[in-house]
Amino acid sequence: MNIRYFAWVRERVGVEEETIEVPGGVKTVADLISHLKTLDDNHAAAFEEEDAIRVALDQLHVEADTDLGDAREVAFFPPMTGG
Amino acid sequence: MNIRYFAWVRERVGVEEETIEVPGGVKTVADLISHLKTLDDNHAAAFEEEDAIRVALDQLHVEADTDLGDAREVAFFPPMTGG
Amino acid sequence: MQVQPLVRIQAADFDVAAETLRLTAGRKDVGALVTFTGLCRDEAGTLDALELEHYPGMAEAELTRIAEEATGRWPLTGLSVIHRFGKIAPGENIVLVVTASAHRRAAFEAADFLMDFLKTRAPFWKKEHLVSGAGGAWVDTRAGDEKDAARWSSS
Amino acid sequence: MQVQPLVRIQAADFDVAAETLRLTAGRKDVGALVTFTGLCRDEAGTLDALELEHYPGMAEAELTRIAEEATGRWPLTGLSVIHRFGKIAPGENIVLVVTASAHRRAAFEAADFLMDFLKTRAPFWKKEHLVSGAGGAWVDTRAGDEKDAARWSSS
Repeated sequence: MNIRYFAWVRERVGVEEETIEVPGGVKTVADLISHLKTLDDNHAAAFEEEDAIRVALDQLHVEADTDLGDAREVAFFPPMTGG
Repeated sequence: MNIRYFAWVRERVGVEEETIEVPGGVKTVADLISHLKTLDDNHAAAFEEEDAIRVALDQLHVEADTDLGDAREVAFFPPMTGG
Repeated sequence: MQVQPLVRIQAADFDVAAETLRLTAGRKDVGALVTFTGLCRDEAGTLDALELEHYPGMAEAELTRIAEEATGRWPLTGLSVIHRFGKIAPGENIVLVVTASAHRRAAFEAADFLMDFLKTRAPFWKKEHLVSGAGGAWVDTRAGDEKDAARWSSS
Repeated sequence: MQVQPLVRIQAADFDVAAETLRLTAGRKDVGALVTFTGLCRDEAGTLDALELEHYPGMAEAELTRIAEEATGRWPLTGLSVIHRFGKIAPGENIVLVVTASAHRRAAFEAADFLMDFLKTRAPFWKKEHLVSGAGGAWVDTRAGDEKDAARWSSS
């Protein structure tokens, strides 16, 4: 699965994009976040303030309890500040 | 007193502007309208739909019961349709 | 610190870009700029032109009163109102309002407020000249206009 | 008959007059045109530039979704949204929304709605670069933004 990071989430993780193997037990966005936090200190730091993280599944905003389904791309980022 | 007319009020009265002597008993805008209606058929026709007429005293919107006071200019016109 | 609004009544067309630049050039305190342009419409294809009559003197005075009410109510960095008079063909500009502020809500609300009050209080009247040459009618007030203006007294 | 909005994400500045003309030229059905321009502010004089990061692909898609929601809700004759990315200096443009309609309420409300949802849903993030050269911070969300967007679900 392709994972993308933006803004300070990207800075904390240290990469813009990565492809990871999703373990069998990971069904929802929240499951994926829990898994990512175990990868290393950078990921753990990026997802420390979990409530501040927004998620898009195949470029659509979703909530943490959303099933990953067949999504090819998941993106994590802080609340938006455009405009 | 200087009287000005605009839009269809002007067209019905037949003049843009006129100066009239205000009789002693005329105190308010409504009194003035009653007086103007007696001048001729054109004035009577202009003020027939009295509720549709708006009034400005020295270029300030006022209601019919407003005292004429020392006003130098009274204007009569239909509801505004600018913008 | 309240800004002095620019109010102009003119027969000539206006340049929205120039009026916008007037409120933003060389500044770093404008975060939001709203322009409202009112144009002459003619969906039916029967209109030759609108003729805009106004009350010289009072038109400027009343627009200034409305504009100053807006600069008093919202923290604006600039406000301009330009209203044309005379014959205006379909597709042409009639009125321009530009509001500038640090914040978007103030810019939006002030422009909206200004148009609502301009419609009901500024001494302008529209007469239609028809393509057929028939004597056109004076445009009637829209029932919604008074209601739009009334929105601002409850807030 | 719903219009197809124009959505662009670009590094370059935009030309408000050209974008306005795109929605009005040769038409007689536009009675009201509203533009909203969001600019980079720096009252304190400490900001060198804002850096706008975006999510390519999703930024276009999300702005198109918001714009289509607006054209579905209001009877618009045209709608354009342009959002810049990259480094933007104080005083420069960041975002443009243009709405055109027969009636002013639709044009105002659609532009207002679009900005509220753009702020809370379009995937853009601002980072400050300071004049001092010190590492700037990511701009925080404004508490009022979520409230502004929530206004539209009750109506």
